[in-house]
Amino acid sequence: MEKKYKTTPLKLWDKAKEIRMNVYKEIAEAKEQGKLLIGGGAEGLIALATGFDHAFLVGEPYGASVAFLYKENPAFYQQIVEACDHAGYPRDLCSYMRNYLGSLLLDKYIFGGPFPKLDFCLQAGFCDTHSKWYQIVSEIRGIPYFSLDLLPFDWEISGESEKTKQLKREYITKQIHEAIEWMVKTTGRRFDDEKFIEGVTNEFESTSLWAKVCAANRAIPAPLDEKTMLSFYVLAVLARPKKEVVDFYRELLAEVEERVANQIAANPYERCRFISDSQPPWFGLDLFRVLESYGVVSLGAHYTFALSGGWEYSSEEETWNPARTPQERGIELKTRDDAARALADWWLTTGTVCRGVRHSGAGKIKRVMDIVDKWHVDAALIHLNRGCEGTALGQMDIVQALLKAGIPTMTFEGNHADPREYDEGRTFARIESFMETLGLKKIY
Amino acid sequence: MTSQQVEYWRWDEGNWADPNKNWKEAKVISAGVDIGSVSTQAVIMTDGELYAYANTRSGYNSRESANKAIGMALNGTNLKLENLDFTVGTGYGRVKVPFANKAITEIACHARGANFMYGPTVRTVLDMGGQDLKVIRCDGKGKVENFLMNEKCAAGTGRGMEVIADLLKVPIGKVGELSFEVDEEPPPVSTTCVVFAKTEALGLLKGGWPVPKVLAAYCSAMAHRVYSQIMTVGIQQDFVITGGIAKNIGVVKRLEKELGFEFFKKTNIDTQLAGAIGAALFAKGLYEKQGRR
Amino acid sequence: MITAGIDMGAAFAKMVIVKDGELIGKGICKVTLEPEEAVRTVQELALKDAGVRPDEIQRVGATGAGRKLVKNADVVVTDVTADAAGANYLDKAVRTVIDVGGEEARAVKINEEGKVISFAVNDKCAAGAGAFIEAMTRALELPMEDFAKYSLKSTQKIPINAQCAIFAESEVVSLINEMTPREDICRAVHDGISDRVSSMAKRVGIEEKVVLIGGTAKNIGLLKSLEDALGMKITVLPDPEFVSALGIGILAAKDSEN
Amino acid sequence: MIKDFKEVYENRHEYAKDWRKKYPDRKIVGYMCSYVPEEMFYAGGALPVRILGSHEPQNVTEPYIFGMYCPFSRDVLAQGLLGRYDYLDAVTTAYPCMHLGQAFDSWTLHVTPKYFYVDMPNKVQTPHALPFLIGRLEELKRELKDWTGKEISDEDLKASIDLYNENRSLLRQIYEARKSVPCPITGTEAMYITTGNLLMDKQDANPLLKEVIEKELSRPAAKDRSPTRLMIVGSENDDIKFMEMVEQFDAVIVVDDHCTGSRYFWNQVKLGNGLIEAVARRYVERPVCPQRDYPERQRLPHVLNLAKNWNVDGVIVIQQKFCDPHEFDKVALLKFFESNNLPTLYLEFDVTVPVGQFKIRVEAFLEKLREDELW
Repeated sequence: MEKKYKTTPLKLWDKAKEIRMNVYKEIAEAKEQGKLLIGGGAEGLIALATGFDHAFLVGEPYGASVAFLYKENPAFYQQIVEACDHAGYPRDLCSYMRNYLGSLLLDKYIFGGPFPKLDFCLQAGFCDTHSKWYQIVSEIRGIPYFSLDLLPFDWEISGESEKTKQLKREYITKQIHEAIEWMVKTTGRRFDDEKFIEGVTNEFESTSLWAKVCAANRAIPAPLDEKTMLSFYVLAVLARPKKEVVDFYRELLAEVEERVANQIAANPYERCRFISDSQPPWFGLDLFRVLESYGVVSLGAHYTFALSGGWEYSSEEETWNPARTPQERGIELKTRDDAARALADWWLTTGTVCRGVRHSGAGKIKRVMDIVDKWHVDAALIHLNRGCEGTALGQMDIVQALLKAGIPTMTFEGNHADPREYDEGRTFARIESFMETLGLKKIY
Repeated sequence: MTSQQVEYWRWDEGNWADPNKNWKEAKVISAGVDIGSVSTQAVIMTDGELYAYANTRSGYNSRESANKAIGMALNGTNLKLENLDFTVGTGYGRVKVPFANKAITEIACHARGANFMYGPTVRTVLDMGGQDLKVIRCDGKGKVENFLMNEKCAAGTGRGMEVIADLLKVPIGKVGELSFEVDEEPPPVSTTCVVFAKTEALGLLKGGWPVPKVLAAYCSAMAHRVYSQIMTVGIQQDFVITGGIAKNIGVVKRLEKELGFEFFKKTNIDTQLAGAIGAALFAKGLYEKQGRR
Repeated sequence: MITAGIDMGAAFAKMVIVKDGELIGKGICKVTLEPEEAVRTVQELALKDAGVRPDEIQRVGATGAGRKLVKNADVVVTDVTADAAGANYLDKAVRTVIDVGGEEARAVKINEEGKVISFAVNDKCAAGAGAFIEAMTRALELPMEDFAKYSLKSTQKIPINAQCAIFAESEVVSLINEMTPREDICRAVHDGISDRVSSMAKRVGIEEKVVLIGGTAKNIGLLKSLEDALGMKITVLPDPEFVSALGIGILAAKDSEN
Repeated sequence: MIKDFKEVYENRHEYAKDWRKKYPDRKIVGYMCSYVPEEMFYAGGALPVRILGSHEPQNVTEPYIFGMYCPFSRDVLAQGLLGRYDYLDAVTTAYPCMHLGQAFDSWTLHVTPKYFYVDMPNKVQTPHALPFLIGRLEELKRELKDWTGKEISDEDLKASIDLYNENRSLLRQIYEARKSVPCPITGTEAMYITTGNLLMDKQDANPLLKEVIEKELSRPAAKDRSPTRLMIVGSENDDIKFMEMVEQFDAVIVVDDHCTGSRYFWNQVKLGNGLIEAVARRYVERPVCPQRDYPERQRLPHVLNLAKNWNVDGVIVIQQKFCDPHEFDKVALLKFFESNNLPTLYLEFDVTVPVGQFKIRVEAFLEKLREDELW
């Protein structure tokens, strides 16, 4: 079968890897460099800590890295995951957390050596799991713990009142101040407001830029496929308040826009455009290779676009666009309070994944259908993720909505970070059936 | 499955009586009947010593199973049912033993039975039945201190082994030995889920695996599943196994490997009798305490 | 034109011979530990039944879990497509096909051309409908036919939680020990499976006419429970276990036209 | 009398429909989490009724909720999809767990479109939770006015608070009486009272509770000898079948920590500064759901006090299968009880209880607590 488009590998591969490695190196060397080492969740307001000279060990990517071991070092993986089972933590709890706790209980850090000595845990509870996760971590390690409570906005379409929104802004802003004072008191270190302002500014930019990169994938042919995107989005998850991450995304956006201009495709055959949902089974990314072999390009997912992407709703266009940063809106951040308010507001107005965790309902469906429309989606492959109640919220209703809209949709049960709950053979067999129903034959 | 076919999952029934004992000299004749989902055992004891027993299949009707088992046990002795001073029923059908004076759970009975069979140093008892997997912690008398049973999933239980034996046409009693007739230990099968065990085994066979290799892969998967359950309770020595699975060295040896020590405790008594023995011992104690009720 | 359709299931191999859109012969045999042998056997049986020589077969189609074992196949499709084609061939009015197998249950929604609109397959823990019934016939000491018939005589509905088929067995065992009438236990088992299968089927958005195919379609107890669960009439297609084979037999002929 | 509560529990929909006949111009609101400030809704003229499951297998929820959400959340949604709550004018919840959140979302999409989502703070331990909730409840007051067209006056709210406070103190009295040996009522009877009460207008419930206190707490004990005293702790539980099963073995459940049990009525609204502030404070300070119990563990000392004051021999820890909030506390909770010499039995609930399998566990547990009977 003839290739429809030309394709080239992305230039920024190695750079992405390099930045990722630097983050883990920073964590490993934090202690000897006298930096604070903080543990917490990615969706927490990690920019909060930028007022300190610190390294941040982000929990979810760590849990995913453990899942990767399943292929590279199965024996080690089994040790970790079973350490958690044997301690009595039920197997249906968040699998990121179970992988993390397993390492902690064994005191084995998968990048080598014992699990790093955290100074304290800082977490923003955007789902039920996170706030309890780090409570358990702080108990095991006997370290202090601070958790912010994030009450997200309801989806704009629900007509939530301005007063309620204002209350939520205030609630989170006050907690940000509370958190900073708590950290200063706990560590006895100075909190640098300049650096804090810089950190949040970077967070706004990198998340907004990532949204722009995702938006570029509306183009036909799609410049990026989901598997590639997943290795880029992780930088925003790990270290979005860092300058180098902002710069990276700026370069990436330029390259992607160039690909769009020159019709350089992620999949030269592009016969069918898919979206997925929820985290993928990290140890089973071959899934995307199988799709490719049928000429299918997976464009991303509500999750991939939004976990660390800033999207704002436009009531005029009734759609979501990459969010404009405070700078772009001409707002200047001078004080700690300016930064705190801006950070609270940014999280509340642009964090759609977090909204999906608390209020899926009509809002998340509308968001997904918006993606179907703007990204020219032909079909969907939904990962019913047993490992994450948060991102799986509303999945079945979304399936119903997709089918109703005439979008062929296949589901498969799995788990983003526990291979024991994912049956690759049966999943691939089901995909074969699905492709038949779409009239797609294997190309290679 | 039609009844004409050989049912490889079935194990042999049987009974035994001690020719050197005279029950007429005994102060207390106690009995225990253990009605499990798959098998039923009856044990008769004279002054707390094993006198006679029978091991049979559980039928649809628990009362009949109980009568059949005790009948087989009495058979070969010249005892009659009315000679039994006190009888305790245990197992799933514990309340359905028509001639029993009391019902006690198999948890308590297995702990006490294991204590009798293996001695007072036993602290952890593993019992595996048709769909159940029990890990029991007990003291020097065989009193239960703590126990755990598998929740909501039958993976790795006895039923799975029966399915495999049936599929591979290997008598259940032979599974263990045969599983060692491999040059090197294969990786365990990916799931001990009873539903999928069949296809996976079939897949391996189609992939050219010899029967012993498939058995080895299944036994080690089962051993690991059991290991995980034990670890959640925490193991304390001496560790012993009761129930049918104890007869399957294919699982036992591999479990020893996982746990990192050998179950040096041995017994010459049929491990499937543990529950019934415990019941008979309780029966003796209760009779001495309160007489027949 | 004469075509052959082979459905290599996990437990049974089924084959049909189709001549100019007419079913002229069929064969079925158990899949042994040497599946190639089953392929040979079922071919002999079907050819004999149809009274045609091997060389008269112009095209061969294969489906089922073991479809790749059929070396001489011209067309190979998965069960979903074969189910749809077979059901549509037998009855153009069919919109939903339910196939309850030993391990896997499927629901396929099709249009008037037999094209698949959507399908659902049960996931892990909800699997094992057939295996469940088999285990229960053993526990109740009843042959399959009686097990099915008893179910219809039941007078009371007993809920059993049949998420894991095998684990549910211990619930049945306790029912037995509570001296629950066999009739009610048999029904409880069928109801349990029906709840699972119908739940899954509802995901594809069931439309009438609904048909049940596969070996278990012959179980009148299950059929009744499933009809109650869906609140719809369910038709059992003739020779339900051959529908997939027929489907691929038909497709093999179609495929040669274009 | 207890049988009246049983009556309502078993015929909850008839009760609600009769209520509607009595008050044709008032509204009925279904709620899905015990953090919903019922006082507000009642003051607005609406009747809040707790939405519970029916403990029957069903086949209607799979297209909307996938299997890893707790059985209770699926059972709850099933009731709506089966049309049993067709009389509801609206539904409400208060930032529940993700499982009931899923049920609530699907419910608003497929059953009752009108909803009130009360953003109950999750971290009740932060000083900023109270001011936020006060503000949010003032908003709720407005939302209710827009809905019913009737402004909630201070008198309305005061009256509602008094009614609910009376209800809570009456329930508390009944629980206090269960401290005595032998216990005057069984855990099964207590469950009929507490769950029945969730479904009733407190105007109707309070007189009945008084009757129970006068007539039934003084009656001769439910059992001749003193049975084993148990506490039951865990997620939502209205599983009468299970309670009966346990209590058939000469055991009595004397106290609980369930959101449909003691947690629902344990603390009062303490009237102070403003009425709304008083209500908000009550929900911030009430015995917590494990999901809200961080960074400090305040739940453990509370349940230990229950066990000590009600003088129990052992604790049954239950949870809905897949219930994250309770699974997060499982390890800490079991360790905590054992370290305080309270034996525990841990069980996972599904829509229906597998009686046979649970019997063995419960009997074995009781044999352990009463070992001198066997030895």
